[in-house]
Amino acid sequence: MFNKLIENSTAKSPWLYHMNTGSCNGCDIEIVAALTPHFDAERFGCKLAGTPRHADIILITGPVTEQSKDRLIRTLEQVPEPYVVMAVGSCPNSCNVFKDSYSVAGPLEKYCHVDVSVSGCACKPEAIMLGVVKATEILKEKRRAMKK
Amino acid sequence: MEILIALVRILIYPGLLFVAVGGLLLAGIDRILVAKMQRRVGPPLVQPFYDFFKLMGKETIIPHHANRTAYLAAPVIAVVSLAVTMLFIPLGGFSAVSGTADLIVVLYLLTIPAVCVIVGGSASGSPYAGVGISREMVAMMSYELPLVMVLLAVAKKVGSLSLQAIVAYQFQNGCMLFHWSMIPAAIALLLVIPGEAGVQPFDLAEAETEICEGTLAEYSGAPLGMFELNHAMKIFVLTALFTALFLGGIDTGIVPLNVVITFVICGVLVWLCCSLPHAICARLRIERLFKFYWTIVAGLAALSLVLAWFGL
Amino acid sequence: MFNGLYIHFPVLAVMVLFLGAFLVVIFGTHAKNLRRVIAITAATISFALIYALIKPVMLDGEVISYWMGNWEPISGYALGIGYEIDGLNLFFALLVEATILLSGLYSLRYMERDDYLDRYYTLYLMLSGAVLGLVLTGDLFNMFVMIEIMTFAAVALTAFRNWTAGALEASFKYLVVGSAGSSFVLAGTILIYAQCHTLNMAQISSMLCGSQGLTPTTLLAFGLLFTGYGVKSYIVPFHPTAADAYTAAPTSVSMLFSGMVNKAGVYAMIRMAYVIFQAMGIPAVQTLLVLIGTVTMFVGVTMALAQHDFKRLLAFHSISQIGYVITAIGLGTALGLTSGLFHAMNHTLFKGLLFLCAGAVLYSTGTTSLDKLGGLSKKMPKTTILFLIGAFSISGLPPFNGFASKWMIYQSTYAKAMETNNIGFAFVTIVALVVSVMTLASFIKVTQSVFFGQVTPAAANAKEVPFAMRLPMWIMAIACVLGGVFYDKVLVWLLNPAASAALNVTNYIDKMMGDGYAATAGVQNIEAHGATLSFWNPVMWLILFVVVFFAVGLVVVFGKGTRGKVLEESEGQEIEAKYDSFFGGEKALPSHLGGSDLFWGFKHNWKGYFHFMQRMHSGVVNDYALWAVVGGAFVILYTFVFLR
Amino acid sequence: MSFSFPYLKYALGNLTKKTSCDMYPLKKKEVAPGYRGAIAYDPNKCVNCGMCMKVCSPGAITRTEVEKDGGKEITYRFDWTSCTFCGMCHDFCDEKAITMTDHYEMVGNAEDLVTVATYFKKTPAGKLTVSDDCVFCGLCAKNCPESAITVDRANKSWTVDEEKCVKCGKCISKCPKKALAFAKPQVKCGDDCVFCGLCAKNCPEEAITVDRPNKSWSVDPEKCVLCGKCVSKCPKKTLCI
Amino acid sequence: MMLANYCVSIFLIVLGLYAVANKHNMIKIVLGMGIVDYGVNLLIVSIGFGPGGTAPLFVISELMKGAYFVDPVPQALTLTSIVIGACVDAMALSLVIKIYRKYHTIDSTEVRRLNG
Repeated sequence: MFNKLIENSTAKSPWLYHMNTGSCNGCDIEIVAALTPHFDAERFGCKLAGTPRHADIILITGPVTEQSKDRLIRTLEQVPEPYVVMAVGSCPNSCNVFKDSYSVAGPLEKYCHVDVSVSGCACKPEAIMLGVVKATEILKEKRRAMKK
Repeated sequence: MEILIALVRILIYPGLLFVAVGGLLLAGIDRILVAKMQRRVGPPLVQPFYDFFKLMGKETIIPHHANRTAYLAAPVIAVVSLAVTMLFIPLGGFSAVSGTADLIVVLYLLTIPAVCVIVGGSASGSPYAGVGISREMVAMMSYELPLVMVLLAVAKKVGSLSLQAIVAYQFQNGCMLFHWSMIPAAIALLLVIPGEAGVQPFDLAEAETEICEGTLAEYSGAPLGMFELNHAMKIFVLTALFTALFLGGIDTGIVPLNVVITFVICGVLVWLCCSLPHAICARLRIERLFKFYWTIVAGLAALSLVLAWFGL
Repeated sequence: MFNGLYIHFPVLAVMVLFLGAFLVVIFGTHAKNLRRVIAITAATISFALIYALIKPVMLDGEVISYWMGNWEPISGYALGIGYEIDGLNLFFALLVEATILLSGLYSLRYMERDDYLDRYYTLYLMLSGAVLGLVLTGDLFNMFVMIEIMTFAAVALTAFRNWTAGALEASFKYLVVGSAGSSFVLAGTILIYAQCHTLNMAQISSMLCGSQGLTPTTLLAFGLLFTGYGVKSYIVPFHPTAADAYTAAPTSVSMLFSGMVNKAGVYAMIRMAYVIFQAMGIPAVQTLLVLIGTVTMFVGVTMALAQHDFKRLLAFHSISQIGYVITAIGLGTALGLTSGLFHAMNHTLFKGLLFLCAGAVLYSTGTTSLDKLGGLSKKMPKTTILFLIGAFSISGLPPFNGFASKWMIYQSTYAKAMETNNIGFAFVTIVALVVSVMTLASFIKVTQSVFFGQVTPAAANAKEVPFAMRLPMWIMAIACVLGGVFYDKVLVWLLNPAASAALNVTNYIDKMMGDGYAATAGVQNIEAHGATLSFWNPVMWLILFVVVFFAVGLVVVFGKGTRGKVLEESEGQEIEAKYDSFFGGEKALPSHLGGSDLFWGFKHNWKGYFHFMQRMHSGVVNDYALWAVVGGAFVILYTFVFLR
Repeated sequence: MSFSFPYLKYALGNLTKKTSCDMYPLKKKEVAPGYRGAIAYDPNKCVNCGMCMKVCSPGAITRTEVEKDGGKEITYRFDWTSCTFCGMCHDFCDEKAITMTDHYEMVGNAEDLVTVATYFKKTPAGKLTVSDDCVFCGLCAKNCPESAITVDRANKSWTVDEEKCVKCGKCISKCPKKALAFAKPQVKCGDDCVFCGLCAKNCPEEAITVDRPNKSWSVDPEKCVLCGKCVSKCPKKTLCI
Repeated sequence: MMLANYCVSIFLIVLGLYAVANKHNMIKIVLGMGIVDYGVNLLIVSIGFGPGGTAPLFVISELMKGAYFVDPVPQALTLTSIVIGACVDAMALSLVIKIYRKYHTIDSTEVRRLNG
């Protein structure tokens, strides 16, 4: 019974941690736009958390540049267990126009398992919100799996 | 038998469960009101419950630099001490425990959660927590002065330092808020409550943008859930204290009805002193916060103290 | 017990200590263990003698009057030196004895790295004998002699580690201001002798408080004595030397200073104000004491906030806590006096504990600078717990004893404010509460910079201190907790007898000079309404502890499952990224935040005040002497203007 | 101590107003006209000219060709997760095979955020030619639906009638000796060419070179992919495959 | 009666305190402390004086009714006070020597490592 309650509330209160691995800030402002009154992600209980320790969903924007590669890996390790990685925008999914640049260390796939990817070069806030909703289901599964 | 009653009092009615549920509900109301004031839809009313149970389910990572016992014990002691504070505050004219000078006991019991947050943050050993601690402590130093002045002003007006006597006084000659000399004190206490509860314009200790959640930077899972509960309970306890001090005179004979009325008043107060500043103002710098409390709010409180002193 | 032999115990207790000092000089120069055995047995014997007196004096309310060499007063005129032990004396004697024994136990292991230990133990026993003599004596000049011996031993002990920075300088300043104070005391005593031609306190008080009231010479004597005892209890104008002395002395000695030496000053102040001059009835004296107490409180704490050294911070806290005691005593009401005595007792306990923690930190890391230390809780967990108990009780958090006494102090100051309808006392309560928060702030500063946070190089190879040093700390910590939870028992057993003894002057005189003596001299007690105290039942605290342990147990048990595990001591290897503290994604650099960069907001707003205070404590001996002389002049002027 | 309450009026006013949030998942939100959303690709229109691939800056469009008998199976893969939705491919596609829909909910795991379409493109057959190991069995003539092939077994002659032949490719499959094949078609220029050079400009592979002064027109067979762009662009309509 | 004594002793005390408070040379400070002590000793002795009293030395047989002695108690007190004054000066000077060896100066404005 208690686990059922925790699973439901895990889905209902996803805390977002936004990580910028070299993005052009297009998707970053879209993420923050999702929290503004017009789109209001807080309806789903979303809250922008300050540290990876508080995070449930990690929003990663930007092609993983060489410099931010090991910081990305270190931060992802510091997130407590049931967490979901969400690649926002085309850059993390496939390094977009920066594909073979000398300073880009390849798509996010290489460094962690991406659960949800939202594409769009500067994806729409609605797409991000839909991604978060999809992520919450995945969170629920992960939480159930964790309990077994 | 007396121990059993006392145990029930601590754990159920005015104690842990009541304050926790009430606090989380008030926090929910607060978040909805802030959203409404920004023309947003805002989370459902029970969102704080979801947050709390989600955090209970998450894994607790105890960092290497942390001191394990202090790290785990701090949140629990904070929550328990808030539960005990609620015993002293007369809800609807009846308080579980009452003795002489329990205004001062309440004042000091309210510092324990702040100290627990500080010790917890310092025990987690992160540099962000260090900055959070120094801000939390300066904030505490700043809002303590006006809070003390308000309590002494009310005590002077009533003639004794015990909350029970204050409520009895208000039964006879009307709520304290309607005595015009007490209005500055009421305003001062309304401005102190967000500072003490750590609500947006004054939440320098847990500023998520500047110092990554300050003192709670290294907390995750169950202890963090306890601290969220602590934050919610503190809002409830403070607003209940305000109602006891300034609106104690409302009495409808039936105690449960009184408690409901008190809760409604607390809801209105939460809107007035927690959601309104949150929706309007940006976060203060630490020395501006200190100057704000020691000049404007302390001035208001001193005004009503002096008025009370000349018997008005 | 021993049907009446106990009247000899007070003198025996003092003599045993001095005898111990003497024996240590003879036998102790080379025999390392013999020296320790003598010191500790002397301390325990005098401890046992004094604690045996609790039953007759405290519980049965009996007053021991003991004339040296059987020089009974002839026809109502005291000739010999008399020892008079009533509730007040014994209360302070108990504090003194406890500090002596615990400091002795602590110094066994703490001082083992120093040399010339035979001189240390001689001075230690001399100091304790002098303070005990001062507290127990009933004769004014004997009190002066004991003050002198105390100052001597204190100066020598401050300069004991003359290779540390500032030890010599601190002892010289201590000696200069101390001897100025003693001269004031001597002049005051002599003026009283000129007026009453006797040195026995009981007879003096019967003459002074009788019908003829205070003459100009006794007024001047009151001013001089007040200044002299003020210097000894380190209130505001005379406090900088104390700060230097506590910092430079070895910790087991600075524990003696802060637990015993300034308490002796406070005892002398109480004895003089309440019993000899019975001046507490005069509102002018009350305002003087409360004024000085409040200023001491505030100056002590604000200076402590600005410190960079652990022991100097504790020194300034001792000064500020003495300010609390003086304010409470200065109120003149029974509740005020009771809360003042209670705070004095608690201060001895938690301040002793904190100084011993500072000593433990010095013993294992070699430095007490707040900027260098960090993360000691991982290396010295037990000392951290002890320190936290001490820090929480000094800042007055409820379950501890600091809260009980501060709670009573606020009650008494506010009751006084409401009774005399004078807003000044309300202001005193406000200052007291704000000072209490600042005390908490400075101890949070110490907790963060020394114990929690990341391990800094200075604290890298610190080890836990031996058990012999931790035993006295544990005793004090347990006393702190018990004093807080069962404070109503402490109130009934120790405090009420002491307070009523101080207020009941006629009984003091009759017991010493024979019955009916006070009546003939026309001495009445100050009417002191009883302590209207209803304690809030400790049952609530028992339940609270049950709930806390239940809750903590729940978290630990519930937490065991998927909760994170803590790395064992990974000396030097790479900390696993998951358990490294979040540093914005970087590898966490050693970035221990502590020492003086805390509380920037507060210090920024009070820049002017802090710079002024920095200049005032200039460290030059002349300034401190000037402060002492100006303080004395102010007090004498005040007595002549207001006490007419 | 300048401490003002900037938005007090708005905050109190907002309490009464309706929320400005447009409840996205519950109410679908229609997008502005001409919104460059996900890419839709109509394979039948595509002539496999490859312009879109050249023009796509992130290289989101990939083409895979599988040789099949009688033609190539060409699949175009538009990877949304790599596309910047700039719309260049749409502009450069003459046949308008690529259109930008207004679908913006491109959420899910990376594999299915893609538009993939394949079509089979017969190789446009050139003239039917016979190799020398033909045994003049006459099978091809029998199977030709349009009977465009005449085989004379006696004097070993094999001719095809250009107009009738529909290049269905049945004869090739029937020939036992596999002697028949379509010759690689050529772009041929008619005689009323005015050497304007438009065909050269539009050729995606730059296979055509036009030399205006000495009036010469030539095509490079290897480069030419028979996309037919030059034919459609020629003002005089003199080009044919 | 003994007005001259009291004025001189008050003067000595004030002079001593002036020396302690203003002189920067440490030895002068120690001298100042000595002067304060002598002032107080003079005060003690002059209190015990009674006009026309004889020294308080007598044999029981000579004790007649009218004999009037000077008060012996202050003289005893003066003895201890002188002893204490001497010890204070001795210790202070030894400290000054030690300070000179360590700080290489006896100017009190330089000997101020513990301040603030």
